[in-house]
Amino acid sequence: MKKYSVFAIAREAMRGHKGWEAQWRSPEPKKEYDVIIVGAGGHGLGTAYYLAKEHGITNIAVLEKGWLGGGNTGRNTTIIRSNYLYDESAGIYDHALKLWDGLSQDLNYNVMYSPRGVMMLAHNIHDVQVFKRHIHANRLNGVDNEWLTPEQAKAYCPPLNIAAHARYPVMGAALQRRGGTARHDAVAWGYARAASARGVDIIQNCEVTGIKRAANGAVTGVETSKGFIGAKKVGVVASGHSSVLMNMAGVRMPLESYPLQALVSEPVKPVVPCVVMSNTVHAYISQSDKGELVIGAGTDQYISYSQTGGLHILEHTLDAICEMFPIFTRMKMLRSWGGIVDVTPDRSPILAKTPVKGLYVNCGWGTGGFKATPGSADVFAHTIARDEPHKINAPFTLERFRTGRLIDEAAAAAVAH
Amino acid sequence: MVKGSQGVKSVQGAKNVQRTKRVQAAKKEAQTGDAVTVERREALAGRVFSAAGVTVTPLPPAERVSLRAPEDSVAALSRALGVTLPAKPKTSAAKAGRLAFWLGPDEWMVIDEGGKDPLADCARVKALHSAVGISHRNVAIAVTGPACEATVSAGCPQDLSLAVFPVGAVSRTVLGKAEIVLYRAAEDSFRIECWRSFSDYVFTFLSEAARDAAA
Amino acid sequence: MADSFRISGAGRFSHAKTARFTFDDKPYSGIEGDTLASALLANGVHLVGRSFKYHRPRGILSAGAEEPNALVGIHRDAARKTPNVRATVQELYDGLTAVSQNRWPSLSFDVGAVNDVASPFFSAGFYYKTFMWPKAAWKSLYEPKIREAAGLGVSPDQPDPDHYSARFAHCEVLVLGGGAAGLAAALAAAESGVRVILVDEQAELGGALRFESAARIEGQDGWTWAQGIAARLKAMPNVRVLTRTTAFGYYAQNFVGLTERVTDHLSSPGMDQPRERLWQVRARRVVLATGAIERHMVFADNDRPGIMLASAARTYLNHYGVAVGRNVGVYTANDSAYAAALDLKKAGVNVAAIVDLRDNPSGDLIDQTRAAGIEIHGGRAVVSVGGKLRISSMTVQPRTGGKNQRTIPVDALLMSAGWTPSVHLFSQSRGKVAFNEQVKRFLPGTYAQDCISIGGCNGTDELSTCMDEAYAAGLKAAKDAGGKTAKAAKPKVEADEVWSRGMLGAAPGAEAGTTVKAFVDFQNDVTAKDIRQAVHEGMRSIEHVKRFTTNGMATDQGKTSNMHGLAIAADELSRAIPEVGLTTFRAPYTPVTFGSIVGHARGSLFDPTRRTAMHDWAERNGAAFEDVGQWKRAWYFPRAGEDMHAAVNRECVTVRKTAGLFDASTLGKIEVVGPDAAAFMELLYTNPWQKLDPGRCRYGLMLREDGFIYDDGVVGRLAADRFHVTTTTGGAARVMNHMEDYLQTEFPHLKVWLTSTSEQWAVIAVQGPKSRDIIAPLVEGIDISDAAMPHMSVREGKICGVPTRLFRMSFSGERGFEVNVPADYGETVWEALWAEGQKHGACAYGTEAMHILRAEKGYIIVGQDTDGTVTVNDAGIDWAIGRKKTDFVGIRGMKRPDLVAPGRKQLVGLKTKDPKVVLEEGAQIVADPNQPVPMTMIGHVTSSYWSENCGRSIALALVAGGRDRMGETLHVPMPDRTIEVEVTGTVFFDEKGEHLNG
Amino acid sequence: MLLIRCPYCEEERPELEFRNAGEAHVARPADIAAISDEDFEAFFFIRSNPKGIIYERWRHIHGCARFFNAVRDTVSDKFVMTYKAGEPKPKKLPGVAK
Repeated sequence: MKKYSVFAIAREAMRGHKGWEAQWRSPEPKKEYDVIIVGAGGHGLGTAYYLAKEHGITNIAVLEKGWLGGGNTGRNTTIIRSNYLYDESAGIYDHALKLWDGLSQDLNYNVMYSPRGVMMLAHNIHDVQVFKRHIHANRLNGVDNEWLTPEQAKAYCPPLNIAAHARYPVMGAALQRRGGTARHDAVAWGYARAASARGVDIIQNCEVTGIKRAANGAVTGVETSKGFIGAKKVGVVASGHSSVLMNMAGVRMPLESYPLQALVSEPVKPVVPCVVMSNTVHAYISQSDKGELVIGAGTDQYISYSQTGGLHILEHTLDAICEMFPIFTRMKMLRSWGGIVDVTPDRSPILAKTPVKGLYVNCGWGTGGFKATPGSADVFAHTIARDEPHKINAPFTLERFRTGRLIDEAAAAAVAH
Repeated sequence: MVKGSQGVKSVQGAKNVQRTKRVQAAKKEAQTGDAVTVERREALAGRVFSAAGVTVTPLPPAERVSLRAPEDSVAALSRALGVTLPAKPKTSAAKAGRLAFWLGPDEWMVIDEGGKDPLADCARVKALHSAVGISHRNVAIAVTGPACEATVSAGCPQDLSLAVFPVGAVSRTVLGKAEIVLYRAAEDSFRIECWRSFSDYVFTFLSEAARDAAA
Repeated sequence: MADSFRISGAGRFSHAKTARFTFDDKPYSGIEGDTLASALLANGVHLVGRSFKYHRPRGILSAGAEEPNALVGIHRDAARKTPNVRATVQELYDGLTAVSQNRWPSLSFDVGAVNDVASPFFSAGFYYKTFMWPKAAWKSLYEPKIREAAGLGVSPDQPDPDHYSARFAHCEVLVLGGGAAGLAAALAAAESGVRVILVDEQAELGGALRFESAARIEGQDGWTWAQGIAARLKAMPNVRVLTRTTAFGYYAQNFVGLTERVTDHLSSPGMDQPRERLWQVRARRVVLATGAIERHMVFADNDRPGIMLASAARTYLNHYGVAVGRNVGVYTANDSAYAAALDLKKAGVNVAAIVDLRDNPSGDLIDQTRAAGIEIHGGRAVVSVGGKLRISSMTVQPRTGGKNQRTIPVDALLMSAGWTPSVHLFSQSRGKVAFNEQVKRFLPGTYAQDCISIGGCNGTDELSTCMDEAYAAGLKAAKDAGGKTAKAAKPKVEADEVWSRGMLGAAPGAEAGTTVKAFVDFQNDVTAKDIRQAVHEGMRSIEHVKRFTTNGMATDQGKTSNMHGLAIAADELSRAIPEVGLTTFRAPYTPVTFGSIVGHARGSLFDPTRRTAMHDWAERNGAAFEDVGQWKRAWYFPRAGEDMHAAVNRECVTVRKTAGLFDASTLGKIEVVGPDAAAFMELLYTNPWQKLDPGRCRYGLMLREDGFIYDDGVVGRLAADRFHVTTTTGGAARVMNHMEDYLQTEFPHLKVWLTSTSEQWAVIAVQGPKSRDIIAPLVEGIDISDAAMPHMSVREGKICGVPTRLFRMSFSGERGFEVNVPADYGETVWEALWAEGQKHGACAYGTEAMHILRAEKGYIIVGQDTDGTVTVNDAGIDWAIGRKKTDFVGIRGMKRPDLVAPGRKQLVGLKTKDPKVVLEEGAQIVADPNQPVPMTMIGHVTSSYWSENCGRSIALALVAGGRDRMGETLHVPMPDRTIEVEVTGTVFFDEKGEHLNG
Repeated sequence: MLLIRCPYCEEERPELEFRNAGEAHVARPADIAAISDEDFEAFFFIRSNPKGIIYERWRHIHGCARFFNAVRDTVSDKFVMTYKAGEPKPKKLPGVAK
């Protein structure tokens, strides 16, 4: 792998950029691998990368139905934060946050991790109580998260409307300064390039159509649109399609897949300096390096694999955005799109071994998986390599839905009274 | 049966004669006791919005019953109420100041604008049913004029054309972010029922919509 | 100089009606009917913008919505500044103010243009490869600089004074596009009697007939015919014609979003007019007549101001009467540019030369051109141009190369590489496009919805064929949607314009191996070279190419660039175009304002506000309010000189000393009626109900099926078959839904019905030792003595002469009543009670005092002391479970292993060692305050208050194994100190409960 | 916004009037108090989440307020049919190839 740097760019500038090599190889699949990862999003590619880097396993194929990074990795609003309430969640998201903070250098690929701060608005007393609970728990967990008054929130994000007469006035905010955004494509491409350089085969346009098991039940490989590919270990990292894939191995999942929409505005000069989220009015917003306002909408209410959703979902989101930022009504929506998010009953992910020997699953990230990408990939690689979970992902089992040991962040926050 | 229906008729007749304004009705209700009486304060009192081609006005208070009943009880209830409870979705029946809206397969809203008590009428029926008074739960708003359809269409996603939503049609639906019951009283007039606490939202929404329908 | 490019006798607008405007503070004059672009061109202005990355000077490329270059800010006033407006779409009005964007200090001298010189460094995706060292510099230096440079226009900085509106509409046939095809289809459908909506983004209907001067239909020139049909359609009662309206999104089941620009073209809009109106249309059939968009030629420096699409130049001439230059060149691979040249020539503009990539262009149009004396250079390419801020010449050479170059002076260059069908909306409808090898176009293939494509967007070139296709489609759509047979005759086309196909990809001179800047995507500064580089770096999917280069991601959404980019990538990959694939077409078709989508939902209409019947009284009496869901609830009632703390303390003390009035109307209420009412209650609540006597009340606890606490409230049994159920304020709607769900789908055999009565009853809580004295004079027909009406009972009777459901109950621990009266009487009954209360020194109290009073008694608030992960046992209210019951919702879930495991968090009381210290709600609790971070947290504070009645702070908390820790000292580490607390029971005041009857 | 035929209102109505209520034909066990942890997990948490034909529940919450069942293709979001609550899972689906 030829190193990227300003010098490399200068060198290539002199010769018309003809010296760049392909960022990743595009090989045909071998007959067998040590590990197959199904799904070439950030989590899957990252898993392959960490398997190679941390565990010395390089005979890996990452199989992708479409183009790498084309699922939720390339469709999300790239918010990164770790100020979760429960120890289990804070553990995994903060592990990710620590990895974000050196990822560009580690991958030699600028993923543009931009810790501009994530500010979550409180609009009523219940919000205040919930956010304070988070802030205290975060502090004792070593996770930064601080309380801002409305005036401080406005100082941090000047276009924010904190008028007391607003329909839902801002009563304060929780700010995680290390939170921010990253460039989604770069994450997929950076992992792909680095994994490929370590020998990982990334096979695009290769749809998995079956998961093969031996008489003893253990995984032997996968059927694909490019034929059978053998492997004793298969990791499914397929977000919205996790149920479909796990069903191929006879494992029924506690998952439902919903459309999640997002949109960007036309690019304008810098105006929103951080990420602003509001659970009460249901919207979040940041501004990309290119100048587009990046706005996340809610999920549609029904299960769908269509990657499209209803206009009324965008309406609700923009209602809220224009309530928080009344200056934006003249801004224009440039592009909207949808992803498929797989949601568990407790809205926490599943990163675990499964009842099937050699089959591992990393799914259920719902609407918030991007932020966890490096952390999730790292501990999932550990789980596959050692055939046992890392202590960080040990709580995120499939069994918790039998025992009731849920990690229900939403239940801890969303119950109004 | 014949006796029963005659009885109902005569009651109606008697009360039709003494149809009174709402204030009087309230006073009458209040006068039955000996203690102090208090006045009734309506949620949208005094509000009215007019634009070219459409007027948005609160309607006077009315007696309302949320009526639930299995099919077997419908005939008896219809007799007691003096209006045939409609069986067909999205339809209503009207008779002598009384409206019966089909809201669901076993649900009707009965409205009496004549100062009579449909809840008491139901109470006389032995057949299985649930009648709950909701006179004060709801507020009614009239949207009247040639631009009424355009006004309501600002927030209601149903097809409100006369062919699809004819005079007499009624449906629970949404207006903006609120639930309403929408009744077409005439070609150029809708009656909108909503709950009291957000009637200001519904009225304001209709006013804004009326302004646009006229623009 | 003014209007010097206006051609007298050309164009369709009167020159008499002038409109003054400014561009970058310089005054100009145009005429009514102009767009900003045509008015600028009429004044000889071509330089209007700067590109995104290289800040290259840019002119006007098009005459429509596909414009990538001519984006300006329109400033109506200080609060009405709109960035990124297409000058080609913005209609001129008198007094318009436009400013250029993305330049400093001025449009003609832009410092940012240094990027153009340094462009070899700024190749596609360069930012992924650098700015990584030193690490900290990304945040502090590189990123801020990149951000400053990026962006186009400037966001508005004041709230928008304009308003926006919305409308749902329904029709049998929705025709999108009002060109010749759309008009014919709409006419056919309309004559069938069905409801038709015809939509076009332009101010006038006619589409390409704006410039197609040769078309003749029904004995008229095409444009005149179109205006006649438009007038006819507008007069039909079953037709709605929406102009200045863009169909931006095609959603499931023929649901189409339209945005209508109502006032942006007006000099002084009326106050009642919305700026824009959103139409959400549900159509039985959709006819797509969205036309085609001309492509530019991809050659070196093809972005210089003065270089534009041939059809645009023709539009400016034929429609606006504006010549885009005095000495124009033409560069084409396609016949349609010839028609433009001919029109210009006829209007007296010199056409310097036509450069045609095709070796031997032939046909009528070419013959006519030749006959008009225009030089045609077949088999040749434009390989470079002169001029920076405006094209001054073009250099031509044989397309196969060689030295035989010739430079021809021009002041404008028209180009045409052919036409791309606008399949955007078809694709959004989830239809699958298919690549037609013969014509090298993506055309509608497999349909996913009830729609049909006609005319240009269907790849139909000839006007007469268009008309046949359109008319038949309109008829069929109407018939399929239930219409009759049409009466009107099909319009007859007498003269056509026929164009051949053109080319895709880079032109000679910009092919692989060259280093020229031949732009594919103008706005995002993506060149042919960038696309090849992306392929070279391993980007094999067109989606990767798009994302890596940003081709097609600018505000024009790739309308002119996508096909070129695809062809160049395919060529570089040596693969066929369909194998490389087409990027997804995403809504919106053109950018749509947030305001348009938001519509009425701003300010008070953003979300309904719910107010109780007593709201106005509270407001008049100085209450502060808090938002609880959609409700406004009185929070506390400060008197003169009181802060919140003082007011709340007074309220709490007054209630326990004498009495207080509290508005409890927001609690949910459900009337459960029917012979099986009690059986139903047994299933939905943990408590037993069968033996509760009519007239008595019980605290009801509701679980979800998974065993966690869902809701609670006092339930009164009014009769054997009638319960009056109350829920939490926030829980009202979901509890109703939860109950209906079980009733309708799991227990449909039960004869019981549910009716929401939350808003039927206004509820006035009268709490305190004097409560009975206060209500006594006003109540009639109810014996309210302790003997006749003990704690937890309900009676029906009258108060103040109006009907009441009177509950004897307490959420304060004091003797208490809750007076339910029909809502319209709520305020007047409150006033009567208030007057009585004044005699006893009672106060009005708000939610804050209510919370404190109940916490003093250890009563939980579901949603505050429980959070969706708390079991009945955790909350310490096992007594609420009917022990003999064999079924209720949650009975199984609550017994799952983790829910009965030891060590769960349990609700306890906390007393700070220092009674003056009030804990913060949400604060975390640890056993060992000296442990390092991350600490083991064993619980958190759920409720915490200063209790004036107890003379100390009190708190409730969920603590692991809490009930086994009574008396234990725990610690609450705060940022500045650690607070010591003692674990106690949850009742802080009147532990024996004597006040209930005191 | 979908258009959904309510089997009680006998008419197609806009999605805004409806609320999705999850997978259909997941009956609450009659002897729920006695079932195993595994059975409870299967009943309460495990969902088929199909890519293709789904049997799901909707409530016409802002209409007739009835719960009912629908058959829909989760790839195209097209409804195959709707039917009343309590009616059995249809054996044949109109217009759907096996």
